[in-house]
Amino acid sequence: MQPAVEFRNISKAFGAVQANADVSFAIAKGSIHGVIGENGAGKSTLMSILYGYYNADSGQVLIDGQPQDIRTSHEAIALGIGMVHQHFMLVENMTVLDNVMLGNEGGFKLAAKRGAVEAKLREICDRYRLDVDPLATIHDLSVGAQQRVEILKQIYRSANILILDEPTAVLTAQETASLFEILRLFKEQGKTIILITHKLQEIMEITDEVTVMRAGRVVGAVKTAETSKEQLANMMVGRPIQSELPRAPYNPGAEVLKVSNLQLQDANGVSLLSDIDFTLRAGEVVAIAGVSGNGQSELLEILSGMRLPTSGKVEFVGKDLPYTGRTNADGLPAEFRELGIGHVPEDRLRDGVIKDFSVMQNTVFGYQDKVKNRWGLFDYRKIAQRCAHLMTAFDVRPNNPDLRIGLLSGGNQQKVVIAREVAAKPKLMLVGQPTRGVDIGTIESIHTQLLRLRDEGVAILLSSVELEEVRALADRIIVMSGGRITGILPIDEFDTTRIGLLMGGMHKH
Amino acid sequence: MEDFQLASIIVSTVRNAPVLMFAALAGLFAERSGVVDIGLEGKILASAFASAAVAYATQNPWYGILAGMAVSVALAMVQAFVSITQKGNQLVAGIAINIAMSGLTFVLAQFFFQQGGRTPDLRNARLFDVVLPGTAAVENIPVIGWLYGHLIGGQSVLVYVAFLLLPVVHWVVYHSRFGLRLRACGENPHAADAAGVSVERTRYLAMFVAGVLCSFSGAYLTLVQSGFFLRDMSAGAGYLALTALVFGNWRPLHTVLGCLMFGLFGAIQIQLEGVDLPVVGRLPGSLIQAIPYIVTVVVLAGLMAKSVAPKAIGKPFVKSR
Amino acid sequence: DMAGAKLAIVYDAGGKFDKSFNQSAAEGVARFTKETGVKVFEAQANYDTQAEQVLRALARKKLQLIVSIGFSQTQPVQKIAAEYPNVHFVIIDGNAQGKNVNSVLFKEEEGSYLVGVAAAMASKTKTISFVGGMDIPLIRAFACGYVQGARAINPKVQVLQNMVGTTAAAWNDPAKGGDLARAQFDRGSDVVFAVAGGSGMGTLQMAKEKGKLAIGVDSNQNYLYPGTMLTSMVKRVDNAAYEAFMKARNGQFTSGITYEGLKEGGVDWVLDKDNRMVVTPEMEKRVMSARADIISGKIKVVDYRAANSCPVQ
Amino acid sequence: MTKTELPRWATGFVLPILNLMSALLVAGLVIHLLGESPSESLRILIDSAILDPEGLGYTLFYASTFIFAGLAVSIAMQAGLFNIGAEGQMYVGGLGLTWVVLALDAHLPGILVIPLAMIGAAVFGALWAFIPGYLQAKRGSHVVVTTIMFNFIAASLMNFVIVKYLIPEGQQNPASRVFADSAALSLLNKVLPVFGDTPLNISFILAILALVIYGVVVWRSSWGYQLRATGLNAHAAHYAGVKISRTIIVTMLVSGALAGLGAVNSVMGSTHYLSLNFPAGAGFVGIAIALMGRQHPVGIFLSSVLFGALIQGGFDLSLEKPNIPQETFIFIQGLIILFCGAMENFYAPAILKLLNATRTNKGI
Ligand SMILES: Nc1ncnc2c1ncn2[C@@H]1O[C@H](COP(=O)(O)OP(=O)(O)OP(=O)(O)O)[C@@H](O)[C@H]1O
Ligand SMILES: Nc1ncnc2c1ncn2[C@@H]1O[C@H](COP(=O)(O)OP(=O)(O)OP(=O)(O)O)[C@@H](O)[C@H]1O
Ligand SMILES: [Mg+2]
Ligand SMILES: [Mg+2]
Repeated sequence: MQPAVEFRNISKAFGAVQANADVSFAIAKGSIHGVIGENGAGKSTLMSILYGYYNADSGQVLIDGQPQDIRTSHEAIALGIGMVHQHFMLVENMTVLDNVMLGNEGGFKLAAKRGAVEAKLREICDRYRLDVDPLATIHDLSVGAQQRVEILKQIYRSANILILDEPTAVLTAQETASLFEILRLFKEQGKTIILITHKLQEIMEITDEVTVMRAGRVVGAVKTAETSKEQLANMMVGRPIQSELPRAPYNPGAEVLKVSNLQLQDANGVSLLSDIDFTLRAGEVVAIAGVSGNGQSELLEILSGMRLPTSGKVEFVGKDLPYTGRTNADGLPAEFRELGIGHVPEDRLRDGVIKDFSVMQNTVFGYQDKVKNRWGLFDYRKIAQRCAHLMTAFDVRPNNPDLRIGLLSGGNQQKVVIAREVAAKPKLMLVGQPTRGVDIGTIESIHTQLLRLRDEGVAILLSSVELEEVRALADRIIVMSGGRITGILPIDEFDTTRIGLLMGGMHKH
Repeated sequence: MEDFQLASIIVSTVRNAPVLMFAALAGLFAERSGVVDIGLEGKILASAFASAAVAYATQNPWYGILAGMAVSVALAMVQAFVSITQKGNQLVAGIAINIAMSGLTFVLAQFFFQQGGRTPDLRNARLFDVVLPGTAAVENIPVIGWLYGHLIGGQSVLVYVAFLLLPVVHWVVYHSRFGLRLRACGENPHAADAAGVSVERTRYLAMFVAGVLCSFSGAYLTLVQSGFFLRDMSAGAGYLALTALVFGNWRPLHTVLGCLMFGLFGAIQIQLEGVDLPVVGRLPGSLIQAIPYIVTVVVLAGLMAKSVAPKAIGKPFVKSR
Repeated sequence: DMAGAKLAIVYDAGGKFDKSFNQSAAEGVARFTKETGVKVFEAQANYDTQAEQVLRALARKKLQLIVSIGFSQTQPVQKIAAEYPNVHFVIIDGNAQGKNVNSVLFKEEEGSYLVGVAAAMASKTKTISFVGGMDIPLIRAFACGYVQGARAINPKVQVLQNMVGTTAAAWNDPAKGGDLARAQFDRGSDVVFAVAGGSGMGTLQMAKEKGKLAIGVDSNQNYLYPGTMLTSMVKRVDNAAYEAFMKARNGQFTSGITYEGLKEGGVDWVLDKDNRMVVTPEMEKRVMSARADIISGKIKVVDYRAANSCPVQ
Repeated sequence: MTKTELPRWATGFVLPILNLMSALLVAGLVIHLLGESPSESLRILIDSAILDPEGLGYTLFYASTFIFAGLAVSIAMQAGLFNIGAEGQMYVGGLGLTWVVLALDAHLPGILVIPLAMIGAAVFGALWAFIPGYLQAKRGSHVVVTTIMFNFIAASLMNFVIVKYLIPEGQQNPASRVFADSAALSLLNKVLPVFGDTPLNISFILAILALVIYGVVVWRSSWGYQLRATGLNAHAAHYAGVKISRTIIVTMLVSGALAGLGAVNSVMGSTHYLSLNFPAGAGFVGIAIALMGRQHPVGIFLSSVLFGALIQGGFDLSLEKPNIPQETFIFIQGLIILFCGAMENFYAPAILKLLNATRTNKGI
């Protein structure tokens, strides 16, 4: 049988970066094909070429055995190709319905078709058990729901070849499970699916075949049934990955953080956080588990000074954090940083870095007042030296301080952020989703750094939707649901089902 | 007497607004597609000149309108080429066009007509006001006569076009395929692109529409309002239109209301000059001139919700991180 | 180029073809050149600094006489004249000091008085109006003379006044000029006096459209809309420029201030074939007698600029 | 391997030159249509704006004002604010300056009056920018719109103040009285007589100084860093502890102050009195300069000089060739902004091709 998709000698360069080099492989019709590789290996680029978003410098794409010159997404769509991008491609201020119709309106008058499309969407949602309201506006939807809209779009367009670029990075376990249900259904219908993910577990669970990429090239292709997680990891990173990281015995020190009765309401009086009480001690990692959107982000934002609580008290090394008497949080993060609170924000591109600054400039981001001399000026030589040092210590690739950080892969951007926050020697480190979209090699290195920090006596408050990550790092676990703490348990009591229940809102007894 | 002045204010408002309305709605298309159109001023001026020059040469205002349209569209396409194809800075492109047209219209007018950058009087080549049938019959009936003969009737064709444009634009923007694509390209061009919409094509089309609409603004200035072209006669109308657009949050109805507000305050200001007001007494004329602008600032600062621009506005669509 | 020229004229930002007093001056130059065959070098200065620059460049060429048009050149003329005492300067419409400077000032208030008389007599509603370009003393002087004339006919006559704007654009906004006139007509005015450069063109046109009367300014604008042009208040800048060059040619340059009023023929009203039909014999009689009284000194028209105020509103 | 990006010398030097040439080519076409010789016109232009020392003096004189205007727009742009109000801020700055001079020039020596007047200009300019800045920071009103409005309001206000309070009795010209000599800035021709009788004055030196300070502050200082961070990503800047509202307000104050200082050159350096509409569009030229000069000190300097040269050269050309009115140069300014500022990469693909071709020919 003809392969559904075949890449022949695809090469693509961005400036000096060779994103794809002579890539060739085929994807069987009606199969689920995994593509894995480190950050920056060129997976997304390759898929973008297939989808007509980028044009290859050389090489050929064949669809159903026919060479195709796909120059725009329009042409890809016409060939039955659909793509769910790593970053959602949705117009935020439009409804689901309009997003689905966009590019596929079926006539100049929208009204003529709107009703029919809406009915069809409801039917699809029923059939695939997708919980999406076609008339909801995108920016009101949770990340998981937005993901479902992307899928909905593809189903509606009856794409035959579906590309999913890290679809599970932002999903909960349940959401991932139901996504996989749908993918299996697709497969049954004879559709071809290409799945990019950093989670080897998922590869093992659902794919038929896997292609491994490194530095723009294909470095391996195996049948899933004939391989193992360890072997894949080895192929990806070029070395074995430690499954269990070494850590010193749990030996917490003095209390660093004491959160009492913290409340947060939004401008409309809707409660986002209620009755948050917990403590955190030096040398311990407390992980907040929970489905995203249950108040974790807001909690970290309050503790880092980016946002004011409505009421409540936070003691940091014995002193109250200065929330009271303020009308806004302007400049508060700087004060908190000064006190010794480091913060790795969960959305690095929105908060953590300035895309258009160089790596070097980003290594002083947030600490700009610390590196100036008495004239208020920067000593760039010193900053460069420090940056070079950090980049080596945290293995940031490529090791070029003058590169625009936007050009780095997500994992490497994350390493820069962590390096910067660690270098400031905080007493308390707030870490939001540290490994979202990050490859396993990098996850290992980030986890190692965080554990070393813990062992040095830093208190770490981590929020993560990955239970794997929580298990690997935490000493204690806080579960949040609906803006409340539904349970606090020590790591020895880690139990996926119980945590799942707590995450679902089952209150502590 | 009081009523009479109110009538005068209303008529002034209705007659002043079209210049801004055409331009603001033109800007709405451009900006909704993601292209900042600070070049409205230049397009108004250029089409005003072209309309006047051609209307004079042919003694036919309709040819004038066509010429204005051609020139305005040509400029819009230059802007589009720079902003979309060349991915250049859209503000620079717009400002360049404004400056270039301020110079070029003068030079050409001077070259062709030797009247100091002015075209000759159009006289009969102007667009005259439409007199509705039966105006004379109702003329003497109070209120109705005025309403029928001087507000609803007695306006130029272009005034009707301007007001009819509002529902049309509203429909196109919110209820047509083009409008959907337009809004998507201005909000998230990457999403539009991924959905198979050509961002470039949509933006070019939007700029084309902007060029056409903007030309009416220029034509209105010369063919309806003044009857000749004079250097720099757009006198900031393009910038005011842009303000109305921001004021109206890039929505057709609100934008048009913004234009009417400018027209209204202009009209009120005329009536205030030389009148003794309670409390403040007689305001000096030059300060009265500032009233519409002060009101705009106050309204923007106080009453209006924050206006939110289309997210992708001003950014060239580049497929890159 | 300026080779061999001994005489020069510098227009202000309005430019030689402004349909207003620069153009009028240019006509004077043309007449002078035609009659004498002597060339006059022409230049234009768009800002104050440029005025200095061009005056200095000309003065350095040891010209005999430089005529500057417009009050905006007042200070530059004064400054450059002091630097080049051997060159003669004439400033028209401005008052500059210097032993080698002749300032020509018009008594706009006298001409305006006459058209004010005509307007008040022509008005049936006893409401007349005034459209000015920018709120500056010169324009106020026109307005003030106009009101004085009108009130002399009927102390109860109401005079509506509007200015087009506060920037240079105020002289180039015919749409606004027309709109102001329309609002004034709506408020009862039936005669409007437009002193607003290019913007005034809109005013005159609106009067024609609405069938009201309008009064032109600076040059004779009656021909524009015969039938609705009541008259024009002319300001003979052309004569002033012509005479300045003529005197220079004859070696009769005199420094100090020259006032150009009705008596000197510097300002006047116009009665010609284009407005004959709207000017009644009685109107003509009254205007002519006021004219004679001003010339004889029997009527003293107050100049707004003397104390920056007007005795009547 | 083929190159996909141009080397620095090409983007920094070759492209701008090619773009400038293109603009001049179009301009030449128009001049030809006007019936004059483009090459001769260009010669006159260059002669009188650059080669002739006195002309150069005028060019740099105009450039001094433009540099301040360009800096005012640039610094706001660095913080993501589009300040269209430099014109109004300069105008009102002129009032601050004049106010100080009129009050003090009879009593104090120049050495005191001049710096105080400069402060007056800066303070008034800053105040005029404060309200738009404040409204942007606290109320979210678009600074683009409010500064446009404030230009109009400034025009009304200045008209009112000048006509009502500043015109000396009996004067026609709506302008303040002439300042005492003590308040006149020193002309550079005192030290450099080659500039001849030009108003080029120490403002030029100040402008250069301002450029340097601007460069240092924006790229070397912590404040500049926060400013740029705010402009690029306000979310992230907040995370980094930047006080966004304060940064916006302070930036607008600085921007307004710079625009206000633009008044010093023309009012205190040349005319020595405050007149109606004295900025004559310099504030708007500042926008063009900031955009064309990419908000970089060197770029701002070069584009300011270019615009100064066009004004000076265009003026001389219009004297020699009455067929080419000064307005032609407004058109040419627009063309240059278009080609150099917005289509800067127009020739890049062609040059890249050329480079790659020669590279392969050489067998590299
Ligand atoms: N538009 C672009 N401009 C410049 N460089 C780019 C661009 N897109 C990708 N790159 C670079 O190309 C390389 C491959 O990137 P790509 O996004 O394909 O990697 P990936 O395998 O999808 O990584 P990740 O797992 O982080 O998503 C990286 O080095 C990246 O920095
Ligand atoms: N990729 C595109 N981007 C923007 N506009 C487009 C694109 N393709 C087509 N159009 C415009 O859409 C209209 C219809 O063209 P066409 O039928 O090819 O589109 P389509 O995507 O098939 O739409 P539909 O199937 O909804 O009718 C035309 O006005 C065309 O200019
Ligand atoms: Mg990727
Ligand atoms: Mg179709």
